[in-house]
Amino acid sequence: MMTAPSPIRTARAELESTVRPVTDKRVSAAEAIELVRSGDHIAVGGTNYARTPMALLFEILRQERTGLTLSRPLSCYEVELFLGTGMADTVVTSWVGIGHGWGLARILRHCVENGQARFEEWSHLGMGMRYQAGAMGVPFLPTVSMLGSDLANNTETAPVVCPFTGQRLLAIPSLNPDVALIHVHRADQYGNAQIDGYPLMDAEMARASRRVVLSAEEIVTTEEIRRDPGSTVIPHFAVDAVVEVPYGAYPHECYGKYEVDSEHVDEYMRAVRETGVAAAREYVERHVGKHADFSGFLADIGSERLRAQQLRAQELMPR
Amino acid sequence: MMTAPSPIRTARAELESTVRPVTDKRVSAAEAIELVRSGDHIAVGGTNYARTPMALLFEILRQERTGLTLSRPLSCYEVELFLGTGMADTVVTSWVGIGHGWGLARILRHCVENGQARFEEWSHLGMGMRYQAGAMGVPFLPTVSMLGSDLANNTETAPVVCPFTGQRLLAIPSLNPDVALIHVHRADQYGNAQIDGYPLMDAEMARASRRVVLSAEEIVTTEEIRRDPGSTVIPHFAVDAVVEVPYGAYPHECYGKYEVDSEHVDEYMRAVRETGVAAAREYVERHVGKHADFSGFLADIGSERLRAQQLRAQELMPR
Amino acid sequence: MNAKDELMTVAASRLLRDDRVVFAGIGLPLVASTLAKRHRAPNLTIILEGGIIGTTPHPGMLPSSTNELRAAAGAAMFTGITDIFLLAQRGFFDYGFLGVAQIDPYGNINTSVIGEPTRPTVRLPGSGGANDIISLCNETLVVTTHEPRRFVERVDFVTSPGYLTGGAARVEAGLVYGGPSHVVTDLALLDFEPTSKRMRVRALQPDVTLDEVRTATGFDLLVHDELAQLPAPSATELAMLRELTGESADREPATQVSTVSR
Amino acid sequence: MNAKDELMTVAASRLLRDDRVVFAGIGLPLVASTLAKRHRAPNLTIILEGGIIGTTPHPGMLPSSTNELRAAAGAAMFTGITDIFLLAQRGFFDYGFLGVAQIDPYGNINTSVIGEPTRPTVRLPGSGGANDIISLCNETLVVTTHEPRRFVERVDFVTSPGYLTGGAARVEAGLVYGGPSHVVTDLALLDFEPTSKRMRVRALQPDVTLDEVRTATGFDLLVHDELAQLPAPSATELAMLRELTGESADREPATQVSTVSR
Repeated sequence: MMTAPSPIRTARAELESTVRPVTDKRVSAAEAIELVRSGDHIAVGGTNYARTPMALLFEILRQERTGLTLSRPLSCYEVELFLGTGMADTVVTSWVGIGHGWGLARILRHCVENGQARFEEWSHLGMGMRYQAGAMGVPFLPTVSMLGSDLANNTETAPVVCPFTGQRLLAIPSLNPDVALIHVHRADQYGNAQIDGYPLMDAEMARASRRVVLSAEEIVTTEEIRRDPGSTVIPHFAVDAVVEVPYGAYPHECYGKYEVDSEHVDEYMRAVRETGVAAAREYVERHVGKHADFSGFLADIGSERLRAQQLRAQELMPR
Repeated sequence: MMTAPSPIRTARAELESTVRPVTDKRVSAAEAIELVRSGDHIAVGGTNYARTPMALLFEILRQERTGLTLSRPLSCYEVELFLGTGMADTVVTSWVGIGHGWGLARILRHCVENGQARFEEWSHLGMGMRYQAGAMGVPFLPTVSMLGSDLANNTETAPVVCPFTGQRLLAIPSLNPDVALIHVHRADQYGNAQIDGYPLMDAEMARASRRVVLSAEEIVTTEEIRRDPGSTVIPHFAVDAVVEVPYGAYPHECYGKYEVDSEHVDEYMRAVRETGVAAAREYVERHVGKHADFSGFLADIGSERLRAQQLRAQELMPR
Repeated sequence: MNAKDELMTVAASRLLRDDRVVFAGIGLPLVASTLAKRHRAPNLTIILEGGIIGTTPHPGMLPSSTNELRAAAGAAMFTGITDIFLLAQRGFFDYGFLGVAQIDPYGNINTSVIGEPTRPTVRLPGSGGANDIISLCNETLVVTTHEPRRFVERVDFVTSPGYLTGGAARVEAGLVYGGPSHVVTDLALLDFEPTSKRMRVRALQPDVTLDEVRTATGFDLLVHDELAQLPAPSATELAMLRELTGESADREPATQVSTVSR
Repeated sequence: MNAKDELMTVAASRLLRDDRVVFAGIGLPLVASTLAKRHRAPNLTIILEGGIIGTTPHPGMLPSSTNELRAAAGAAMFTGITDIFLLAQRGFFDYGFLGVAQIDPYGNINTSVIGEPTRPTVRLPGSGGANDIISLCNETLVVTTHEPRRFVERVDFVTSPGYLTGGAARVEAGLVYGGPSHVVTDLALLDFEPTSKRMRVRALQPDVTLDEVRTATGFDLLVHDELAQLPAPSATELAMLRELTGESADREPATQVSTVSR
């Protein structure tokens, strides 16, 4: 019955044959992205415009990988930058867009409608079950979701019957991405990482993936991590590299740190309406290629604007 | 193929047919325990001597229910009080004892070896999968654990094959207890509850169960809950009653609040060595029956000793 | 919001009873839920799939996404996205609340593709949590403008299953929970006939005729024996709604490039 | 700790390599792991099934339970109990570390019942996480005093599966990960012959003969071709161990009723 190599078994075999020494894992984004290879399946942390690992994604765009697959619970315009430049040809997700009022993702439409890219569509919980099965070390998890729908008919799912109750369920296969890119609020040099606010699917994604790169708003001492172990959601032994990048999710939001820069997103959407797919390449040229690293992009945005987004986030925090 | 009514389906049907109004759910322990009926399966929160809902358990012992089943990840001497008094006849757990250096649970031994009680033994993860399936709304979850063992041969488990990889796994059935008793650090009047420290299996237990009673070290305002929504682990719509009981897990520990009173446990173990099963009845008479409520028990312990246990806990906290 | 959206939002908000839990999508569903909570159902708990329990958006600062700081306002609990859907699967959520691109007579919804799935004419945004919401919540409310291109005999793709081919088909497919209970449009309130599970006109919006509803629908509609009339939005409802969406009572249009004002 | 326990603890601690992750039970396994971390493997990460990652117990304040304040000392992360085992199932934990009541030639362990399961002669505490640890960790170390009543031809109950009936039986049962790699006793270090998966004497503790090991074992033992000798605990190891357990170097016995000193 075993046909292809089992993703969960090969992912485990890789873990077993690897030692992740407890050493200083801090590197630059450029060095970290050496862990991302052309053809990889990349799990992109955060969801929609929250906690997107933008500094790490920009670095991939700078180094130019090809044949990438990007997966994410809900995808935002970051995926269009990869599709529009031809670096990615597959997106595995439940949704692509920006949000209420922003309209359809035109570059995604263009690429999929012209057969240049594949949109492998799961339900949102379907994506969650895939990462969670991968994180739990089981090849599948059962759910009621997606049953009877064309989502199930167009993905690798299978009926499964509960041996105790006879209930019909849908088996969702594990997803064990080649690499996960996760943006967190703070991490120590070993990769123990803490996330504030809504945790989304990042912890499951990290544990499911074969290689894990973190970017962090702040690197803190292990003593500080130990002061609040209940906030740690990714343990050091699941992490390969840590990159310190304040504003590392910008122009997307980071809970409590800065709000999404909707004007920046508006500009992108306006450009797409005007120049179509070319807008993705122009965006990458202007915001990525022009700069040596992410700090150049942030300098372009300007400290005043960054500070304003920070203040807006602080105003929105519970008190 | 459907034989008995499916626990997950009946538990869901009960939820669907019930409205839990968002009202003040604060009651006394005596009132809350009206939700516990003879013959019930009770999920006991916390594990071993951590965050045991002792005030609620004492109240059941005071009101005297019969034919109870108690389930817990790791069980401590609380289960012996129910077995020794004949109020419970079944324990569903992975382990019964106190801890390293305290020896075997003699009353449990007596009752099981004499056929007066049944010990349904699952692995620790097996218990976790049972509550988690119950909380997730699925009738089973697959795992590698328990395969090939006599634990699997003596429980309701079944082989299941992954439809994608052919991997052999063990299906663990959901557990949806009649009632969960959970001790938390703080809750608001509606039942939004926060737990500090190691979360154990309490959140899953609460969500899996048909009725949920919380005891809390402290009742706080909803505004205070909203100040730190990331710490809330049980939502109000999963809760039926909330009881404010400072030291509500005593003589067991509550993370950051008080350490386990090991001298109290020593006394109990010494009494069991001396008088056997009678020690359970004597313990209940002395610590439960003699008092009108849990505050009488705490008064007996004495504020000086309570304060000392609190200081020991504070000393052990990370700083 | 235009007048049609206001009409739908108010009608939808009235379907939500107090003390219940609603799993709301962003946009009109969240606005209707928040209006209900501020008006007649103060103990309504609003869930967003970003992992937010008990959101209470600030008037004039509605979120555009299920997971952003504005969506988190007033929340009592944060949890993982997967966990939110598992709470739905367990049965904690009384209402789901969805929009549509296409809907068919059995309440099947398409928000994925127009045309062929692998090479579509129009690639839409996708399910997001919509498939899960209609599969897992105790009942699901659907809200959409009433147009023939939306109310189609057969959806191109079943993103979010209603009653599939009708009758017992939904349950036989393993979808043993919930299903669409009402469709709220600018023309009518519709439900599903209990046996056939076909869409049925239950009530008309003010000044709308049954013929107008039929003309705007791309398939044959059943009609309830006791066809009712929906009351118009009250002045209070409209005032509260406009405060919520940040529009003044005399409804000046937004001037920004983005339809989202921040 | 008595001299036998010290001998076993030191021998076990030497098996743990640096930079690895060990899932330790309370008692001797935790002491051996902590000794290793303090002595030769400073980057060893110790996991306790109470949901504690990176515990670093204070000398003289060892926990008696996997989930208590003393067990949480120095932890970098707390998570749920179920989640801890799922991390093991994913493959993050290099070593499991268990004690036993009975063990058989194939490393099957009993900590459940002596006699018949439903009406046992002796009801033992049960699996706890032991079944999961040996089923899920990359390899599992077993530690026990060497007595015929513990080393039995057939365990009364397989709480924690070793190689079942030997050969490929473990893998055929679906237990495709790990298994017992070493058994550390006060008399010897044992492993499992690669093909038959039967227990094999790998090395002898100081001043112990192979005959003594055989006499203390209730089944026939294989012997490794290159039978080795374990070095005695060093003065440093013993001093560190006694500091850890809170005993003075000259080893005064505990006087309290409880064997746990708090």
